[in-house]
Amino acid sequence: MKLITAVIKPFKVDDVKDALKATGIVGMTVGEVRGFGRQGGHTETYRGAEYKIDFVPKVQIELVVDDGAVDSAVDTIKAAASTGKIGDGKIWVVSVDRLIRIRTGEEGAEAI
Amino acid sequence: MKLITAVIKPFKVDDVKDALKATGIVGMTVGEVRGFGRQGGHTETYRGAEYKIDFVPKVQIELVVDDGAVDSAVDTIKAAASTGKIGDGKIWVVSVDRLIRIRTGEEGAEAI
Amino acid sequence: MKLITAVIKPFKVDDVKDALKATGIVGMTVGEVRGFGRQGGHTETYRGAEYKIDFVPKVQIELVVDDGAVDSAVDTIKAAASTGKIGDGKIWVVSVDRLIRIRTGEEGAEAI
Amino acid sequence: MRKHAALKYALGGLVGAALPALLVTGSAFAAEVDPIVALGEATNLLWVVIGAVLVVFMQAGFALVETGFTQRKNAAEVMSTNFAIFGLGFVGFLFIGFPLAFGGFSYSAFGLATPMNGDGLPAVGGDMTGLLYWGYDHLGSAASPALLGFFLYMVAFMDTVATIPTGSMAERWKWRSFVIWGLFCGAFYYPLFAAWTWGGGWLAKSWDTMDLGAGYVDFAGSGVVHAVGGAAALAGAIVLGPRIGKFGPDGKPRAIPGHNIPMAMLGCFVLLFGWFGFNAASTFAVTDIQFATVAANTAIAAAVGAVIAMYYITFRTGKPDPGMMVNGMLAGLVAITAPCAFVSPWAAAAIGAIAAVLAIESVLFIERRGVDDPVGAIAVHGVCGTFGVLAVGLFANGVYGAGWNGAVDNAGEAIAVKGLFYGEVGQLGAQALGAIVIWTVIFGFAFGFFKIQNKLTKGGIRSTEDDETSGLDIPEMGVAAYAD
Amino acid sequence: MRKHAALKYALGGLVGAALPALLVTGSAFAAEVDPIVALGEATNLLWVVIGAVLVVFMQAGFALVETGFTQRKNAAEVMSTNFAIFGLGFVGFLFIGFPLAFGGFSYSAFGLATPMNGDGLPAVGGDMTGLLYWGYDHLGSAASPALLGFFLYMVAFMDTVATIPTGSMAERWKWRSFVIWGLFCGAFYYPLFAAWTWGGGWLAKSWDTMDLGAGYVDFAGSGVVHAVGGAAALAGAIVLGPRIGKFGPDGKPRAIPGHNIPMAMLGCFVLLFGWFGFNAASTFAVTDIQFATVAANTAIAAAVGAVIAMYYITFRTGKPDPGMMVNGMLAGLVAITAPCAFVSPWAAAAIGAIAAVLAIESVLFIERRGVDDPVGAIAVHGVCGTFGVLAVGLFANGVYGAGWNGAVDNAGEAIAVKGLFYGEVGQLGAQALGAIVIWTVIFGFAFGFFKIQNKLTKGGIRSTEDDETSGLDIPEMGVAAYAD
Amino acid sequence: MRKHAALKYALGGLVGAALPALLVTGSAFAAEVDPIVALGEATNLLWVVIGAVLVVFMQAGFALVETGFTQRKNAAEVMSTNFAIFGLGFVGFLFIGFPLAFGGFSYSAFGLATPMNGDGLPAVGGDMTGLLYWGYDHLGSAASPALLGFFLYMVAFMDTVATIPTGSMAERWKWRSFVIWGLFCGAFYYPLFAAWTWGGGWLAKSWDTMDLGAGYVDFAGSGVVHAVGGAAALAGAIVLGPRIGKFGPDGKPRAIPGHNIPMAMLGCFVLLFGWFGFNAASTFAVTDIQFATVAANTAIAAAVGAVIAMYYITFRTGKPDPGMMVNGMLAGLVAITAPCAFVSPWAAAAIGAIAAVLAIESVLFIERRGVDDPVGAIAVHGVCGTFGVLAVGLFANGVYGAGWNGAVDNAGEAIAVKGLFYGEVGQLGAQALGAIVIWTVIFGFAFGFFKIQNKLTKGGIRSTEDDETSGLDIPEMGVAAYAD
Ligand SMILES: Nc1ncnc2c1ncn2[C@@H]1O[C@H](COP(=O)(O)OP(=O)(O)O)[C@@H](O)[C@H]1O
Ligand SMILES: Nc1ncnc2c1ncn2[C@@H]1O[C@H](COP(=O)(O)OP(=O)(O)O)[C@@H](O)[C@H]1O
Ligand SMILES: Nc1ncnc2c1ncn2[C@@H]1O[C@H](COP(=O)(O)OP(=O)(O)O)[C@@H](O)[C@H]1O
Repeated sequence: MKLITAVIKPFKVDDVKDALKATGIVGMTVGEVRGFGRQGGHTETYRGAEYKIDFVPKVQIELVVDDGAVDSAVDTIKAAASTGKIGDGKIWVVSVDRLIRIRTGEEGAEAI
Repeated sequence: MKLITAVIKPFKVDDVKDALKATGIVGMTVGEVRGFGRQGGHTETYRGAEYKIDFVPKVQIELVVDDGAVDSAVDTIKAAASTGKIGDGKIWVVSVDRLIRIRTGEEGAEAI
Repeated sequence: MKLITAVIKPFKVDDVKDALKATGIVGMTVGEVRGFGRQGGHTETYRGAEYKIDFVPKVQIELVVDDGAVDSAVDTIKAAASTGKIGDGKIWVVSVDRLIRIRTGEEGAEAI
Repeated sequence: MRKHAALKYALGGLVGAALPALLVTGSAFAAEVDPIVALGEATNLLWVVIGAVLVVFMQAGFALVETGFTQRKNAAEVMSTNFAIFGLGFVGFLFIGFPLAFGGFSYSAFGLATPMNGDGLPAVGGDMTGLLYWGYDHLGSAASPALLGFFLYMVAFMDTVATIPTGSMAERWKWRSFVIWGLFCGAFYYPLFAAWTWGGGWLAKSWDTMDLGAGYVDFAGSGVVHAVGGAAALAGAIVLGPRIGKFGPDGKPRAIPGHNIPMAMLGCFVLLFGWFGFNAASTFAVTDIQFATVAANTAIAAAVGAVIAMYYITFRTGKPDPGMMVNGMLAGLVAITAPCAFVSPWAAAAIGAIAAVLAIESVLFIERRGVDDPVGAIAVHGVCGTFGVLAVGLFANGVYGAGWNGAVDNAGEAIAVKGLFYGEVGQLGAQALGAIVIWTVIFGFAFGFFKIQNKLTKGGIRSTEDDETSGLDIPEMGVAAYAD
Repeated sequence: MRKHAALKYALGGLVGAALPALLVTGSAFAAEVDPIVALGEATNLLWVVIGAVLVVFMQAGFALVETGFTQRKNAAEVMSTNFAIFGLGFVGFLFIGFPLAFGGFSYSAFGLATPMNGDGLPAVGGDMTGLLYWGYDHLGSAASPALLGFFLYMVAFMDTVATIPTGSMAERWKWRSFVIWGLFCGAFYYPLFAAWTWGGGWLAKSWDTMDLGAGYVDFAGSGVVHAVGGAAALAGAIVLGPRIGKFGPDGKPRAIPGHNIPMAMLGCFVLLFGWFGFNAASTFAVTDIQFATVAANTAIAAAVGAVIAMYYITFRTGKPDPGMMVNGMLAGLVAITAPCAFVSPWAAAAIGAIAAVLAIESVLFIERRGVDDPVGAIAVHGVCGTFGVLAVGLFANGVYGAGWNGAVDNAGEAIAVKGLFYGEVGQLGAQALGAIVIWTVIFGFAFGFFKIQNKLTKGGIRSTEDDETSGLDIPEMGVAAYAD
Repeated sequence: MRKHAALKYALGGLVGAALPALLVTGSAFAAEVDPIVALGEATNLLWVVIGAVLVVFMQAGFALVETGFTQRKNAAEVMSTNFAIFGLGFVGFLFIGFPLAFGGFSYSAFGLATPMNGDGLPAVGGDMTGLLYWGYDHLGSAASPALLGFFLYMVAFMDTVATIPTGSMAERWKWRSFVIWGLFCGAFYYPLFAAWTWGGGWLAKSWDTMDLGAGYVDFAGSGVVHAVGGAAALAGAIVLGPRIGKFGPDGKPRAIPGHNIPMAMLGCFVLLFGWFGFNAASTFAVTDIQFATVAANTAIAAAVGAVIAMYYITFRTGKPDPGMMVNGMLAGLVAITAPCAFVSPWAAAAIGAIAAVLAIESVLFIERRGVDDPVGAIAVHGVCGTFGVLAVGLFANGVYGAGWNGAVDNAGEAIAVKGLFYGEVGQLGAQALGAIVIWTVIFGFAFGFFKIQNKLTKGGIRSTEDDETSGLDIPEMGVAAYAD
């Protein structure tokens, strides 16, 4: 089982969610984050003093999927989150040792 | 060492924290997230137009524990977070290569 | 490739970011979290009733780096985030199977 | 007698004692009216309208305080109850409560000697008339500006009563059940005690019937508005029971901090602002310059209340809890509302100080008794309102208000409003009587209402557990207070 | 004729019909002025100033409603447009719009029979004068307090118009383009229809020229302010087009929930509060005690509007949508603004109820037609403002306002303001004429302005796609509404 | 002389110049008082009370501006200082400051020729009396409504001074130290300069003693309130030092954006609203219709200030910084406060424009000098208040206010208030003298207070580093501004 983490542009969340849903993904968890990267890094002035805005708002999506579903999920996210402009974000994949559904105690693939 | 991530219902946070504390867990990190899953997915209308609420508020708990403590921690979370109703959430476990305490520089089990 | 997660004190974010930037790190993702640990855990009263503040505000930094860059990144974070006082936070490292840049589809080291 | 008679005495007269009290008879002044009297009446009416507008704005203050002191997950719902109550109570009062208390229907049942006529003034020697005739004149084309100005002021006071329970019952009250409370309060709940006191009913007459001072005296409503509202707040909170998680397994209360302290403090400032209309415009007349004394006393009680609350809660728990500072200022305001015209500034300061301590201790006491009041409405409005009623009987200095309620002694001399500290005990008796009636009859009225409604409502008037734990915003209102 | 003539009739007179109308001639009263008249005039002027202050405060209400109903990522920008518009419109009106509408320049083009003189009163038999001479007297040392009080009231009304489109055009309007609208509205857009109606122009005279009732009658501006503002709001929203994502690929509108519902509700309370100044102070006189009727009618329409909106939207979509409750109260307020002085309280209730339903249906209708109005400004101000204009022609009961616009019949008798339901059809004709003019000429004026501006502006007046999707706060204002 | 004498001149007179000034002698009018005079006095008193209420509401505005412009982690604490200061300053003023400045104790030390008597009016030929006798009459049953109305207005002004330093000293000031400032300001700090100017002290008399125009003239307090408050704000900010992180290692200031821009803008609207009470009600009389001119000038300066600030900051840094727009409007308001009654509307516009630029440049300058003022209080109140004081000496047109401070020339003719641009230089001298006194004596008084307090307080008056970095809310108030 793998944990896919995607950091994307906020206004793409619904598109990505709908696209994943269409491929049969039934669960994911998202959070508000701020991203530092090639995009961003401009200077603004507030009340006359300068400050750097290094972070831009991003949304982080985490979903645990079966090993076999990783590629399709990654591709789906890639397609749905892409605008072709700098700052579209990253996807990374990490191995998961165990997954448990709290309600039922089911483990592994059944728990997804 | 393992990183346990649990996505639970917000009003269960204190119960889970207290339960974990009771088992001797001394540290964890929590964040506000929104979950997409079997629960949720209803349609509301705002100013006459419809919108789907696919995400429900959840809290994500992350804690790094020694390999030996994983099972007890997972069981504790499962017990404390469960309401038996849909949307209770997930727990997943990932292997951690290193853990460092910033203050002292300690590594591994001492850093927990 | 490794995912480094650091939980630090909020007012240290800019220092850590600047320090990492200085070592050539070009991307990271940060989020607001609350930490439970040795620090914190005091009781306050609100409208005469007591409540425990177990969680203190923290910031979580996630960055994916090449295997070779892990040590320097960890040391940099450690140095920049440290105040020597309790609650400075943790750093943990997890192995990453894949990393993809959404915009270009690049994978692995190029995607960082 | 005060509130309704005020139209006769205040709008009509006082412009120079030598001038006869004349009626405002229409939208333009009749040529034969003395222009000074006409101008005085018009200016007095302006003050009533400005006062009413300030009191209407207090709705915003209540909304902010209650929403700020409750949880984020219910913020849209709590705000919306405070918003909707304005209209709900208003509609109940417009069509039922006002005619009942001040219209033709009321005068036997509620205490008016004579019904109001189309001019909004007690008709001299009016005949027996029904609700639908005289009672609804305020809706028709014969309604005079003076009557409508009076209505506006009264409706604003009623809405204050209606909104008090939305605080104590917040975060676990079904929207549909709340809606019925709003209509009920405007139509029946508020008008009852108002008629007995300001409507010239039996409590107002207790100077005559029971020999109690000048009868029940309540300048701007510590009792008529705040304690009455607080009684309903207590009744409702008992019927609903505490919020899930408010009391630990050990029965000890747990704090549930409000989600937006600055919002609550802003609300308190708005209330302070509006309260000047509530109290000072209750002279119903610019020509009764006591309004300036009232305004100063109001400010003094508020300021001292806030300061004493700060010191007292710091002494009690170690820190100047913003929630208690807000409650302290409101406590001072509530308590000074009845006595504001009758006491000296030093007494206003004392009343504010006592009220602040009383409010804090009451919050703690009520909570220890297992009643959950998220915003402290019972302590602030109920307890301090009752204290304010009694304070008239303690601190009134006798300088102002002789002949209140038309009270005269056997020699035909106007009876002064004088408290225990100035040597009279009768007034305190009248005030105590009023307080007892509020906490027996009126509280019973509210408690009965909520109990019966709870029985008749499918599933009761309390929100489902699911809605309460996840927050009422989405299930009740369809939208979260704060999107993303 | 009303608004400008008000200075003569209201400030000068009405203090007892027997007294001659005398002019306020300077900052101190001349010894020969009757002291009662002088005091009456001073009190009247106070009411105008208090009214103006309340209307100025409405800016805060608009700012809160619009910001609360839009997205977090644009909150600093939306708030800032509502903040800046106050000054921008003001400056345009101070230097151009006011002289144009009420100064020497206007009287032939805009309808004043005579220019205003330095005292702010139409000079009797004044000579032909130019913009730079009489027109700018309000800026010099000869400007009387009365003229400046009048200016203040007028500028506050103008700013209401200016701020309406910031709602319908929110979240996708370039700051630099918005700025020009503000100046344009104060200088030219608002003054035009105001001069035709309140300025004594051809619509005011339609009683004479077209035999239509008492001519176009609009007590406090359902038409002159709200419908005119709503027309601009529609024009601007069309020119900008809908926000990205507002309509799905299927063309169906999608909800974009506001980011702060309590903020919007607070704003609505602030508007309710200020509206009493808007409507009741439009008597321009305390001595015209109809202000009390106006205030009560205003409150009634607001309360009933909010309640009916709650029930109607629950009936329509299942839940008491806070957004629609707010719109319902505002709809009642907007609709009662024109008829508030001329109708009975029952009619005020009816107008509020109809307006609430109208607003909700209009929001849905406008959206279905592909126009994106984030806050419902077109429905509330445009549609309900128009309804308010017509409501005068339907519900006016003839009690108040005879001789409005100086209307007299052939016998020299003052013509009453009477609606269809009271047997007259002419007034409805005058009102319909006004409504048509707003939705043709005035809408065209606004549409032309935005179209031309869109052409002349590099890249158009709409924000870039990048700015819109990421939020306007950082790119336009340099700072996010909510740091961290 | 103005503020205290106002009671005699304004409340008593002006109702027709031919009528003798009569005193308000109690809560009802004595039969022998001319009813017109009585009505005029009552109406005047109403205006004072309404004005006071508006100024009290400004506390909410300051609270919102300061909290919005500071960080989220301190929001409950900053809001609470602004809340608590109202009561703290009030209590200090009620028991010490007011008797000191206007009571029997003051008249030799502070400048009153005679003490106030129980009626709140300077007793004619009163004897030497002590603080405890005449001085505390405002607390007893002999206190007249007029005295209490006057007290209310004065206390509201004092609180404005008290709250200004909570802005410049925000985010690093210990609660316990702040509390002492509040009491000190009400008791001693504010009364001093107030007595020297409005109390009829030596600065008011400088027309006589130093031949300077009509003496120091400050209509509503650009100097007495704002510059005096700004001086304390500067003193406090210096003693505290800058916030951690405000200046980079290179010494260059870094922006610390406010956590809630819409909140700050709402606060600015509230201030604008309240400012009409601050300025226009400073006529102390409805019968002095100059209040309308004052209100219009106030609005003009605010509007122009906001617009010019927008353009100027865009020119300076590229974007219309909301923080600077707010400061610009406030700058205009502060600067017009002294001259508002004496200048023409064109001058009000010019003053607003200059003040806006001055405020922006001052914010930048002060920051470059290493002083950290999170909200710009020093620039807005200190600098622009000083400019406002001088503006009287520049722009006063001589139309209004002849004989201010009782100033008469050798021929016994009232001396006009006339500025440099109208050919007089003496007035500018009086104003410059006042400004110098503020920035030497009064600044020194504040600086000394904070320095000594800092010495005497264990650990100093500055928060610990830990509290400051983690935010003051939990350690000081025990609760976060925004739970979850
Ligand atoms: N090495 C990294 N580790 C974690 N997150 C990263 C990393 N690099 C980039 N990100 C995240 O991805 C976002 C986009 O990256 P950026 O470099 O701006 O553009 P692009 O996605 O086009 O490469 C960043 O805002 C950040 O949130
Ligand atoms: N595959 C997944 N990956 C990550 N998070 C998930 C996944 N599935 C569910 N979740 C999280 O768990 C929460 C609960 O899941 P849900 O399907 O609603 O009910 P249940 O926990 O009863 O299975 C979701 O709201 C989401 O936050
Ligand atoms: N085992 C853990 N797993 C995850 N996060 C942890 C763990 N222990 C501590 N943390 C995080 O690190 C923060 C600091 O830990 P704490 O024990 O307070 O002090 P220190 O960093 O000095 O050891 C905590 O607030 C929490 O966010």
